[in-house]
Amino acid sequence: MVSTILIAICVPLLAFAIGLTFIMFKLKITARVQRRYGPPIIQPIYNLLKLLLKEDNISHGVIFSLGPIIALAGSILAVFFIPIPGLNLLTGSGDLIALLYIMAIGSLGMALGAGNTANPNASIGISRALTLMFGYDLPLVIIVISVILQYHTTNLADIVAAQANGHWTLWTLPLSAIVGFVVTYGALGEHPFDIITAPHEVATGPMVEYGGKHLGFLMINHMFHIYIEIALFVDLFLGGASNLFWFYIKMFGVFFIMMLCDEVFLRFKIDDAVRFFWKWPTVVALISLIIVLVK
Amino acid sequence: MMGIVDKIKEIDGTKVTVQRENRIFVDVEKERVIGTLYSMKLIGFSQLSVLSVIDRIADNQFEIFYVLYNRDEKVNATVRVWIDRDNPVIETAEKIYPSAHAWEREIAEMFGVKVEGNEEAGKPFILENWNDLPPMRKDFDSIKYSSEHFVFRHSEDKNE
Amino acid sequence: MSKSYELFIGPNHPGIPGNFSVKIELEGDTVVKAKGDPGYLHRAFEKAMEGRYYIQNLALIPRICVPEPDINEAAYAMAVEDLMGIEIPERAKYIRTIVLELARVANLTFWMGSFAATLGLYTLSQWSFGDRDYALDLFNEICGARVYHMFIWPGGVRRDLPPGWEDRVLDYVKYIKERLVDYDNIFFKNVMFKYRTKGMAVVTKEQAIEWGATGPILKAAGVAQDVRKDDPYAAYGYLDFEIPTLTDGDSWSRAMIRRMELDLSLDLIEQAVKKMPKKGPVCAKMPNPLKGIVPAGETYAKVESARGEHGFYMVSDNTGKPYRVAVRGASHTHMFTIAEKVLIGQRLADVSHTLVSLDICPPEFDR
Amino acid sequence: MEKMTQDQVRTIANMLRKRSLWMIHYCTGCGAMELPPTMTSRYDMSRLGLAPFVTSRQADILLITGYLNVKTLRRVITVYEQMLDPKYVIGFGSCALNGGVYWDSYAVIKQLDRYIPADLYIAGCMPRPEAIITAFQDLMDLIDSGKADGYKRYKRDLAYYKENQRKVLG
Amino acid sequence: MNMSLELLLATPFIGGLLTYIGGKVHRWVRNLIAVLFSLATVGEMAMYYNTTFKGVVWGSLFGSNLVLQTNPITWLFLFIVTAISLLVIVFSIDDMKKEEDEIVLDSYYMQLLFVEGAMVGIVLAGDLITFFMFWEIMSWTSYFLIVHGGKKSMAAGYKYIIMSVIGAYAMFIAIAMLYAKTHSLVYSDVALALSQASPSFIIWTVVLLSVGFFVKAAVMPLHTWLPDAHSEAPSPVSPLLSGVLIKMGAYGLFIVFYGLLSVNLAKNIMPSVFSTPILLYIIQWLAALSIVLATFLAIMQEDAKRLLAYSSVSQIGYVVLGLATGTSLGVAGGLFHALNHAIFKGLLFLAVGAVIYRTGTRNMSELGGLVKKMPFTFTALLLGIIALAGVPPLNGFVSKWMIYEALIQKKEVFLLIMAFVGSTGAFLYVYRLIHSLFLGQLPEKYENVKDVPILMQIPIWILALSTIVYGIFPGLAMDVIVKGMKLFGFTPIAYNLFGFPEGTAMGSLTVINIAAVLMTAFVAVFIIFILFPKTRQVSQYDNYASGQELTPDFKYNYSFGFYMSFGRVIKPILSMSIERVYNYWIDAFKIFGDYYMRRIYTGNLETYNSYIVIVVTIAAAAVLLGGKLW
Repeated sequence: MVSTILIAICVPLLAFAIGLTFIMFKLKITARVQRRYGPPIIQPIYNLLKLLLKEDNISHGVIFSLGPIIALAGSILAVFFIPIPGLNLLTGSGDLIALLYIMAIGSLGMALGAGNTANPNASIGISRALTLMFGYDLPLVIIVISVILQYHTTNLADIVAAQANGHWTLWTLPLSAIVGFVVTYGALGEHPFDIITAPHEVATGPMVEYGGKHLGFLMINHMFHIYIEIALFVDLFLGGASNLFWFYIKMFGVFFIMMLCDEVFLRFKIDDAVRFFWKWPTVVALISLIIVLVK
Repeated sequence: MMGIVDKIKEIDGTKVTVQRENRIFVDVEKERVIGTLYSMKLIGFSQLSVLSVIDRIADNQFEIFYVLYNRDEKVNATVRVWIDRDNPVIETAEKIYPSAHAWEREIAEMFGVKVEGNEEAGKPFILENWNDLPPMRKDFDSIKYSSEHFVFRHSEDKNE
Repeated sequence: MSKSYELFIGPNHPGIPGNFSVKIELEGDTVVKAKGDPGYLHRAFEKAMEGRYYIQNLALIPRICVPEPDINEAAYAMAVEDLMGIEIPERAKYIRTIVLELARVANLTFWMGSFAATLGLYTLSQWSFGDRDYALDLFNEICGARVYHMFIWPGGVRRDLPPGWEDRVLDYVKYIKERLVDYDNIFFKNVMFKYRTKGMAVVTKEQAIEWGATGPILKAAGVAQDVRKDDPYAAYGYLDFEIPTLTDGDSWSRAMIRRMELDLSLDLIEQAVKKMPKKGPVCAKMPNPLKGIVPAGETYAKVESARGEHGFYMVSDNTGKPYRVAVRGASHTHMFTIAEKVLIGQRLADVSHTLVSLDICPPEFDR
Repeated sequence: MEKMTQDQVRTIANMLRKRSLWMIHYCTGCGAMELPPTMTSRYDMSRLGLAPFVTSRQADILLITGYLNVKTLRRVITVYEQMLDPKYVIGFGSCALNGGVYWDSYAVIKQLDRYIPADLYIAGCMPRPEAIITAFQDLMDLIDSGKADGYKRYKRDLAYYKENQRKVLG
Repeated sequence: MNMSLELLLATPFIGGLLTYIGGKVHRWVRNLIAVLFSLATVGEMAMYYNTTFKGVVWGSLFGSNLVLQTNPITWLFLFIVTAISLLVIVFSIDDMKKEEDEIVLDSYYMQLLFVEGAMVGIVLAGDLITFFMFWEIMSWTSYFLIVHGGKKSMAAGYKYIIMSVIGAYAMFIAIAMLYAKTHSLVYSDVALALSQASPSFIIWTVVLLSVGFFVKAAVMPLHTWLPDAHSEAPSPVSPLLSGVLIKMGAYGLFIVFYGLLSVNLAKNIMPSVFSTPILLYIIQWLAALSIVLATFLAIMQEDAKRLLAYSSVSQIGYVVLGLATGTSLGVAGGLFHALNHAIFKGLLFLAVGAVIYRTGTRNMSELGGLVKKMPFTFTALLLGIIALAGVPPLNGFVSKWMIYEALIQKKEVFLLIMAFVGSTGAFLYVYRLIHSLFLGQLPEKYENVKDVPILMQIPIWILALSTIVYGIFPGLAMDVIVKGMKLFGFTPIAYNLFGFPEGTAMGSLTVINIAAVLMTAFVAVFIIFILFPKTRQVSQYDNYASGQELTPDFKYNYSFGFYMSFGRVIKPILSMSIERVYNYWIDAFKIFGDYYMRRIYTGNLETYNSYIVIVVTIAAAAVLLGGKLW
């Protein structure tokens, strides 16, 4: 019982810490690519705590305040369904398909909160976020199905176990892994998929009215989001890991490549982004799926 | 070169002054200004560079000038027209030069010139909640207005 | 209730270049109406200049256009020289050319950064703002200020160049040329850049002429009109150059025209530094500036800014103060005549980059 | 005891606030021209934890970059009132201080701190990036020592500020 | 004891007549009778719930016995029918007050109860004649219900009834064929006869019956009546149509494929794809196309009820897709989704009806910001959309999960992809619905709107709570479904109260764990959230507008063309409308009529429908007489 409670507290904290370090590195990597020195390494902690300690917070209604809370609760829920080394957590209570839908709770919460601001920028941002989600969902489900068929199970823990001893999905299904990378990248909303918050178009979109502790909670949610997306990618394609260290190294490797891509792309328009996802990633994912089916 | 000056001279009611080889001034009567501008456009003055007003307060007149540019001859011509300062009304040139629209809004606001035919002239453009004389008129005293509305900072002022 | 809704782009919005506001009405994500709302930067320059001596006005004029102040100084100086009938020394002409072209390079690199940022590429804006800064260092050397130089004045330029400055200019030109390779790779040759800008915000040749466009908009539409060529001022008459043109008139063409103009400017700087007389006066003999009386008359002086034709219409009444100065900024026409029409039918995602692609500079029309 | 913990919290909060200052992306005047160099690769103000942010709700610092005409003043006040406490204002350049070269202009206000409380002024036209960075460091010191209390003054002397604002804006 | 089913069947009809008479006395008498009789129906249903009756003969026609029977599946559908009808009638009391003509209202309540009775009859029917009889009663009474909705509803109702009639003809022909063969239309006799019949005969009858059910279930390409009818019908009728009536089509399909024709038999007479008989496989594809295309269409709607109507087409696609898989898990999922869809779609239509009641419009671009004024309706609608989008832990998720797992087991990947895409698309349109109605800017004219009266709240909230109950305790419904499916020869699936253990599907699911962790996380985050400094409320005009001040005369609410960008992507798909195909045929028939038939018929829709009826009749007669067409 005590260990259950301990796990219940530690796992979200771990996810948060991993996400936080990634944000730290992100700022530094970005700065270096842009020929800058960059902020201090613990700048995100300052930012976060400063936001949480703002003396004044505004709200446009109950849903506005509940939005970040629902988003964060949804993200924490999703964390429990992703196996980490040594712990399978709740993977028995909901499988990969359930996880795909659990991951949507966070977006839904944020969408509700942003919608309540009565700000067109926020509404446009949400419209774009959902459209983008629809866009990358098609290749995502195809690769998820190909992985499921590859291992004949929808249980994420079993999928990780099946990749033990280096039989990573990356080697057995390279095409799916590539598409998975693109989809994860799109889900993280980095360039060229930062259409949702595009400051020059919609002034940070859904976050337009969020400030103070609300924005702080959204930032925490973003850290969880980074953890969830990349950990899922690592679990699906890089075979999870035997211990936390390797898990972190694998995740960081994926994230590092993504950050390098982030700095050299222009921004898509939203319909072009959907067209992109429905063109090459989908085709490649379908090829991979057919390979699995034939095999 | 002289060809273009001759062409302008052919337009009714124009008085042409050649300042430099590519700076020409054309004086017209108020009634003829739109017709002149139209003729000018026909002979190649296709670009309106500036449209503004000079407040000739000593003569109680407004001088409205249109700086035009002829791309082929590389000549700038300024069409000048004098109107009564007490009843400043001018016809719009936006049908001939679309860019005149915004300039006319500006002179309507800054000089109080009424522009007939331009729907937006007279609506607030650059200024907001302005309820004094049109500020670009010579009889508007900017310093007086400033000292009435704003408080100057003097060296002995302490930051409160 | 109508289907459309209203959205303010600016003044406090990253998508607007400067302190300015465009109120757009949208149906879904498509603009159905756009209306510029100027005046946020109105400082009453034209009024203020009427109340000051010619020499005092030197402090005001560079502040009319912030990204590229030197064109104001040049146009003002040319207007005064025209009224007074002064011919400036040869060396001053070349120095003016170098300064103006250097200012153009600074402006174009700045523009490049803003344009890339509106399209979502922040890396280029970080790079190009940093590289622009080295040009400001060169200005710093000749006049002690980074942004507002007050270097070009009636009669020539204010003082002679510091020793070795020409070489440092050439070094800078070389440096920028090296950097431009990187810029091209990351931005101008980027597939997505073409994808986002090709066919967007088209101003055709006929429209450009009818609406009174100047500068890169006109060049991108296929008309080679440039004051430097058509009505040469400073030392442009002595230099050898061609005006770049493209034909499509879209956002991409305008960006590429500016990219070509950057090359042209660098080339002109090199030419001017080479051809410049190494010695000689830099300023004509001028009357006592405090009593400087300018003969009565009217004149229109124009220069080519990075945005188009920039002109000063100056009226003098034989006193020490100008009777009336009217400033013609290229952005005036570009915003209120062209942008308001071009924005209609655009998508919200393109509004910001259309505005920057037309290079709207609010201080020019707010004044 | 309770007061002591409150003080400690405030000290810690001030320590954090000074390390993470978010600046609103609002170029009110021509002084904004020197901000891009300050923000970007050459001077890189993110070293100090400063970052540009878009909307009034997210930002901590409002930079009045230069002259402020009456039309902009109305927007600046709106933005300032929308910002969340604690918030700081930096008057930027001599125009914000006393009108600068626009001392006789009918459109430009002469004293920023009659309308919104300014915590700090930077002199010069326009201030160089070095000056801006120094000013930010000074502001940090002020925050650390709790002297950057413009937002408290605004609340306390609201009647005074509103009276002045009404006089200008009508 | 034997009288009980007949009583259950008769109660709504008697209630309907009494309501009409009661209306002549006073409107409250009428309302009371309506509520009491629908309550009585529910009560009777609850009294006999889960008891099995076999072959209660209540008359005979053409020598065939008219039989009523029940089994657990019947009770599932009876539960849906009676419960939703009761809630709709309660909701109607306040909602229909705006109708001034009391006579119209009298007949409205009568028709409501008649529709309920007809549907009870369909579900209870033990033979095809009873089934068809009540089917027709249902079609016609529901037609009269639809046309209560105002001027536009006349055309919508006309379209509905014409298409229903086509479906009914097809069914009638099939029934006639069967009768000619067996002379008894009791299900068991028919099933016996079919097992010995020739394959082509089986296929013809099954296809013709399916056409009838497809029209009612609005499976593409026979869905065109639904968006019009559902959106133009009065607010309380829409949930009845969408939640219950179209389920009759699904029920019919279930009876035909698993009652009359068993899967094994089907496999014997036709080739199989993915171990599914080809006929069922085609139906699966039609259902999957319904899911995707209707989702796309729903995303592009500007009218709240039309959006929900297209969403119904999409969701019934899941039901049919599940039913057509032929595996225990899939069929159970389909049946469960039928129940779930009735709950959440009923909820959504009622909640939107509540908004319409207060604001008088269902045009989404005119609404917005009502969350401050109608918080209870908002919360209920929120639960509804979460359930519809299939997000755990609400009920829509569980049934969709079952369908996905069934498809994965069968490796029908393309259908699975389509099902997934439809579900993600649902996020788009449900968010659009809640955003345009409740979030965003509150227009000034709705400043004084209040939440709806308690009598309208109660049905909404009963349904809202059901979404939670059936989401967290799927075992409640699975009890009935699994028990019933055993009777139809399916191997029972393993389940427990909270979900599905390992082995049922390729993964396992325990919804209560998800719900518990979510609630715990929510509470924990909430507590942390309120520990930090307080928030203060600001007005909706104190808002970021690039520094400008907002005033009430600005419309800054983004609600029209919410997914216009996405619309550009799917434009090529949307332009291929099935209605255009129909219209093309209408035109073709008109030209035919004009030039060759010398204007025998001059109408538009009726002309074409008459011809279709004639063609179908001739074709069927040919089959009936000749036995074979190919």
